[in-house]
Amino acid sequence: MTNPAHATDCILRTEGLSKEFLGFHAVKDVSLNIRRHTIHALIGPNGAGKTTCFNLLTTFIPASAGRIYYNGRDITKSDPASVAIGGMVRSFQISAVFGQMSVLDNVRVALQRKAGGTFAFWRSARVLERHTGRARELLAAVNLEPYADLCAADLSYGRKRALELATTLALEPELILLDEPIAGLGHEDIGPVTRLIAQVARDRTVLMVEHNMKVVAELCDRITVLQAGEVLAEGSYDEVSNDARVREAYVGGAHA
Amino acid sequence: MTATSTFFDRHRTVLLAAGALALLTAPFVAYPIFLMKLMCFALLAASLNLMVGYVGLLSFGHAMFFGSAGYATAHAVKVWGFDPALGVLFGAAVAAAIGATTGVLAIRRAGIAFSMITLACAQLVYFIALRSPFTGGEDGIQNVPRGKLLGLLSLQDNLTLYYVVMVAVVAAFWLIWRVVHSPFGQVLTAIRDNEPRAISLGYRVNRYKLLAFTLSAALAGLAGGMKSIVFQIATLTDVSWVTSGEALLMGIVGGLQTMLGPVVGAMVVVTMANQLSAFAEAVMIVQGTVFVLVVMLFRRGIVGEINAFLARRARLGQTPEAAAVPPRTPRAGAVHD
Amino acid sequence: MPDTLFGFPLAAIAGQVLVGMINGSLYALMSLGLAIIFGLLRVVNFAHGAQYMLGAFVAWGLLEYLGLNYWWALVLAPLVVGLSGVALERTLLRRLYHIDHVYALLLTFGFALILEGVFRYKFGATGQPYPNPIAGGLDTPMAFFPWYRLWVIAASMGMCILTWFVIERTKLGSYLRAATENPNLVRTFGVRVPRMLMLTYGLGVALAGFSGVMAAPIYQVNPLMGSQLIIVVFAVVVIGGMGSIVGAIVAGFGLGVLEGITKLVYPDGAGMVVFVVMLIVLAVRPQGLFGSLR
Amino acid sequence: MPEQNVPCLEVRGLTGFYGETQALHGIDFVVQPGEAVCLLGRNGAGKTTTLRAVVGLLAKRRGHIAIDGRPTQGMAPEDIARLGVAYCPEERGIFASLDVEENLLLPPVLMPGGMTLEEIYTLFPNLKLRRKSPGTRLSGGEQQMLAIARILRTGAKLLLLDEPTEGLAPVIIEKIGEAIGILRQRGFTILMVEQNFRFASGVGDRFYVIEEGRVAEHFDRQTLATDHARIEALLGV
Amino acid sequence: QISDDVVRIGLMGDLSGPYSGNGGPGSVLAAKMAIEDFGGKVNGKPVELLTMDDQNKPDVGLNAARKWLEADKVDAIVGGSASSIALGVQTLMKEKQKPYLIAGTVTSDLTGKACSPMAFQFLVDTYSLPKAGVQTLIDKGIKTFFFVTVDYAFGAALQTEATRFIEQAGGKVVGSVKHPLGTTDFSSYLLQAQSSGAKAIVILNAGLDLSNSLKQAAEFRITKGGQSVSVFGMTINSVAAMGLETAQGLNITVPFYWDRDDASRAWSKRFMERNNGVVPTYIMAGVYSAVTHYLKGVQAAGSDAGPAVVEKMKATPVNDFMSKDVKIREDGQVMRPVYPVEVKSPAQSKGKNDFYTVGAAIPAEKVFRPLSEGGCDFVKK
Ligand SMILES: Nc1ncnc2c1ncn2[C@@H]1O[C@H](COP(=O)(O)OP(=O)(O)OP(=O)(O)O)[C@@H](O)[C@H]1O
Ligand SMILES: Nc1ncnc2c1ncn2[C@@H]1O[C@H](COP(=O)(O)OP(=O)(O)OP(=O)(O)O)[C@@H](O)[C@H]1O
Ligand SMILES: [Mg+2]
Ligand SMILES: [Mg+2]
Repeated sequence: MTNPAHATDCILRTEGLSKEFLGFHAVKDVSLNIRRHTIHALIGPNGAGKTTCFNLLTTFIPASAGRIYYNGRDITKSDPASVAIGGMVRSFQISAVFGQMSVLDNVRVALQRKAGGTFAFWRSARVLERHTGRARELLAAVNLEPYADLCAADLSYGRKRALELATTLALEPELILLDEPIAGLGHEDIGPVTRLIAQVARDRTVLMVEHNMKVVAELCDRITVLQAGEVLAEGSYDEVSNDARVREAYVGGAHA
Repeated sequence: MTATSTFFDRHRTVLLAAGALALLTAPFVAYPIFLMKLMCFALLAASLNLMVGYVGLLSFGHAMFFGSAGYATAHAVKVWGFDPALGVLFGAAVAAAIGATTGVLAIRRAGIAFSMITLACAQLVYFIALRSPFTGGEDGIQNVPRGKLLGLLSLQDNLTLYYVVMVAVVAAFWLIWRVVHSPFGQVLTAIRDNEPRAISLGYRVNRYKLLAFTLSAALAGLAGGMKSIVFQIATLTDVSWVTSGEALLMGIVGGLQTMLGPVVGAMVVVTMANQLSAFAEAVMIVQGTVFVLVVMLFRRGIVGEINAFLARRARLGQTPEAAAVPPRTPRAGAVHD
Repeated sequence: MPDTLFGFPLAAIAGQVLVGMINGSLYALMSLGLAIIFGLLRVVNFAHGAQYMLGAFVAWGLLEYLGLNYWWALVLAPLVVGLSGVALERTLLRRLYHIDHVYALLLTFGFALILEGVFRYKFGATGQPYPNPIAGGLDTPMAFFPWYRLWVIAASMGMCILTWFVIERTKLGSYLRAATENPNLVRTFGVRVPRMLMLTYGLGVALAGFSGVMAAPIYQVNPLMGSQLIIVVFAVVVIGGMGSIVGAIVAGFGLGVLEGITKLVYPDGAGMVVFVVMLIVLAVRPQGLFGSLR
Repeated sequence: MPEQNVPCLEVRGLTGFYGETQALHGIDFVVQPGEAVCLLGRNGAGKTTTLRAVVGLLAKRRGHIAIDGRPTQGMAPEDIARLGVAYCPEERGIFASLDVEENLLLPPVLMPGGMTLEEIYTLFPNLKLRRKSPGTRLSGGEQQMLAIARILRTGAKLLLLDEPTEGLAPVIIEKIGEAIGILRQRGFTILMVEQNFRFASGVGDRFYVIEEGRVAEHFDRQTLATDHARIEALLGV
Repeated sequence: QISDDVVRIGLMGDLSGPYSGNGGPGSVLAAKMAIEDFGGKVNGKPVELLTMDDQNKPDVGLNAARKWLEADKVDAIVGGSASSIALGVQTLMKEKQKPYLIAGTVTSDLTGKACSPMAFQFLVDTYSLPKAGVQTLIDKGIKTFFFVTVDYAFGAALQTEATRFIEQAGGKVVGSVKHPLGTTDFSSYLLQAQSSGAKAIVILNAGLDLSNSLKQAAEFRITKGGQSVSVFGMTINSVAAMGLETAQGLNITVPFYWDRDDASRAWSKRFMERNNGVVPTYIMAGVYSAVTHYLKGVQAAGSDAGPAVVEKMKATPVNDFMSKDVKIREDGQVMRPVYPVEVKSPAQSKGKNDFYTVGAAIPAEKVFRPLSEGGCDFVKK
């Protein structure tokens, strides 16, 4: 917090972030500035390095070069759990739920992390009851309330995605990283989930990867376009979508 | 909650009372030493079950905790003149220390690699036990005195010792039950299910696994320490991989992820070994057959199958809508008794 | 030429290396079979030791009851053992592929117990002699190298190379690897996965039978011969990298020699050395020397 | 060659179960040779389950399924595949232990007429670039391409695609659309599940809407044009 | 007065492990025959035989023995267990005042440091075996020795005693190597023995280990440089297992050989008929002898109370097909003669079980440890 500008303005900043896999540059010299209380989209063709970027930002994989500053603090060498505890939480592109636990417990386990006392092996699990109310609220927000007592593994694909979103929100993160939150959802759910994201973003920051341009247009304040690991363009939806290079590399003719 | 838990809830008091009665009267029906052996192995199997069933890590080296605690207790009691209770606690502490040390190495890996690391560590402990002067090599530490509990109660009498061991084992089982049904247990389940997701929620998973492993080691050590007092001997058998395998067999036969499973499993395996003890090859053939049968037919183990049966029956008895609830119930609710 | 090295007689060292190579041959052959079965079926085949023992007993039985000599046994015993493996796979093992791999491990463990128990019951534990098919040896000033042992080393190496070729250099290999990850999906491609897995298991098990025949003239043919070997062989497979064929071969020979030398330098540590190596390898390179991380 | 009036795929009264839960409650539809048919519906409606039943992956299935007039009741997945069916699953099913090219070459060629490796690489240049990389190291979208590309080689005449455009960039979706066009020209039949209605309406000839394990609605491209408003309302687009 | 109206004899040994060929199921048969030959009853009360496989594990054996005594009311135990087990059982039997009949366990501590008034050593021990063995080798002019020893109380005891005898006779032990029980590959150890240059390579193990080591010694031509390979104690099943080709020429001492005289032959024939034609080892014969003598003791005492039976047993000379008026010493040692034998070559052997050429009996006093040297505490000096 030495620099007040970071605290108020930029929640996440990277400098020259790069990742190389055995000579293949998945992410090359990416500098991002994510402003607080905005929804920022990371788009780009498949294989552009978006998910890799997420993995780097949450330190799931170590960067080959470059720095990451979160709230002005250098977290490049941190570990994923600490990053999450620090308030930056991600969702996964390929859906990730606790399949053997009930839908409700999936959310509660996240709430519990926030509340602490998770090493208490001598206490009764009944202490978790206090999270039930909040958990049901979150489930209701993603239309999963009726399935609260099902095993998460038995949900259909789209509902798993919704559950993952609810779990992520449970942690009330300062910064949420969403990897394709809309993918796999039915149309009827796209609207509510989009609204949900808009709603949660009101008092926090969202960085999301999404291929659904309609959703991106509706939600995002700012867009960074990646191509072949490098930043191709950055700006508002209108700026970016009118960029010829972006059209050629990503949007394609039909969406012009 | 689930149908089965209602069954157990309904009959909880009755079942607990029946269990208590059985424990109290058992030594008048059966040979107390046999019962104590059974309890020690049940505890060993339960400690292993904590790792396999609830953390999802298959330890193939639990004998190293069981056996080394046996040696530690025997040595402390026989050579240093420790009180038996203190000796057993010392044994459990030694096991916990070994657990914490090997755990640091092992928990970084999952799956088969974890099993193999624990096996390798156990083999090393075995060779150390074989070579160290204080363990008595192939002879073991024999003639361990049973002594007086807290300097007051002589444990020479099998019956007295039985009740002491019983209290300790029941307490240990209560602890395991508590761990499984604690916030900590809930986190373990989550980690077992999907580790990257647990990390991304901010759980430092290795610490949870290490704590679970150490707890499990300490409990196995408790069992091993008591066994050496009961039998007045600590030997290589208890550190050998065969014991690790038997502990696993007990868990599987009884049913992993159930509280009573290890008890029933220990009962079956120990009784079987006792009945057939005159011929080792018969033990092998029968044990092998049990393995095959359980794996092929009763994969959930005896207790697990009974639970599933009760669940099915309970569901059939309900209204059609309720019966349509999917059979796969969430795991956290599937743990009974 | 000095006749000692680091204070140990050269003759002894040469002898130990040879002996190590022979043990290594058996380790390599056994771990090769295990690696194939694990690598392709994801089954930890605990019955491998018992199947090795079965190979030796079949060889012995062929001689005792039918008068068929070693060379016949070398062909017939692996076949018999392989078929028994196929039968096991068809009737029991295949029902376990879709569930946690630990169940397959337990099944094979149980099967091993039964097999060993039955042979102990039938033949006792003392063991049966099997005559050396190639008497004599290479008499060098350093040591006497029995022909038969040299043959074991050569034959094992040949067998290892042949197997490696079949698995790694044919299309079959990639089918098998894919089928272990998602057998159902591979079936929807029209590949006869069940039959393929069955033959793979048969092949892996036949290798154990082959090792058994190789070992019969060296050790007594006895019901316990497999269980003594199996734990070490597991360690070898882990060191080489679970499922890695090259790893199994290299680690097999390597550890055999290392163990032989340890027996000379520090006999007490010989039983431990493999496990120490295993711990070091796993700590530094968890996937094993030649294994790949998934 | 199948006779003209025999449907490529016929499904009548299909029910299916996961354990004791019923997921399909009687599905009926037909796919004629050379058609592109699209299954629509909400999450959890049973679309994936239907495809899995067709390829034989759903163990507990009842009812009539016939491919080129041949009932597949009780057949193993590999035998169904040999009738000329290929399946691209929703979760992609890329093999981690094989590299990209091995993944591509894995499914055996069932019949002549499939795409060549060259054609596939021209369609999806990303795959060519990463061809020696382990399959699951690809990005999500690349894995999706690989999963589709993989079955184009086999020459199977009936392609089952489960949400083929999920996670793909708009440009690639366009390419997939093109590819489907090419395939249809070559006489392939396509049955797909799609959430992206926009895409589906561009490539499909006929549409079935699945709801709670039953076919709730059926319309074709003409209706789509004439009755646009009603259908959009129906699907909640 | 027979306690609870049955005389229960427990037989314990390795019934399935590497030593099971030495005694094992054969011993069970021998014990059964002894009881049958005695009429199945003593003083009108039935005799019951219990068996237990100790699996060579002290905990298994000791637990079983404790259970026999505490829960199953066993009156005497016949034991052929490994030394570590036997020593524990001996302590237990002393405590519970029940006769312990040793046939097959060889540690000499059983009649020495750890002696018990309730125990009997019916056969040879780790004193007598090397005593005879070393003497034979020294007589041949051999001065340097190397031991390949099983890493077990039994091996250690043999080696200690043998070393003592060698040094007393002016010989020298140039080295030794220990191997774990149940080793399959002995070639490493044998090559070390060979390169030590010792004139005699002495293999101190038993059962399966012994057959394996001798086989491999032959295979590697360990003796090509003029060294010799010897063993001190060997039961006849090992000879059968490794074959005469390998075993020929070995000199050992045994307390019994099936083909030695008519009485032995007659009993052995009966035994073989019921044992798939497999010859009895001296341990099996010893078990028969022990059980028979015990039953005679019970009969004479008119009771199965331990001390009374022991008193009668020690007072009566042992008489059966393998023993002729053999006395039992105060410390429990049965003072039977032993016989030096040489293993025949395949050419010399006339039949399937024709293994040994038997030499003249050596009187007990020449091989067993003198009473004064044993250090047994209850023996009157
Ligand atoms: N493995 C399973 N075990 C139990 N129930 C399942 C399983 N897979 C799916 N289901 C259930 O079957 C029903 C149909 O699921 P299906 O996957 O076919 O839906 P879908 O239409 O493909 O949905 P989506 O668009 O989300 O992929 C759902 O209610 C789902 O919860
Ligand atoms: N662990 C890895 N090893 C090797 N290559 C990798 C690895 N992870 C990612 N890559 C490669 O890096 C590139 C970027 O992958 P990434 O997953 O970040 O793409 P993406 O932008 O998220 O694409 P999509 O929209 O398809 O999800 C891809 O070409 C991929 O093949
Ligand atoms: Mg991605
Ligand atoms: Mg679906």
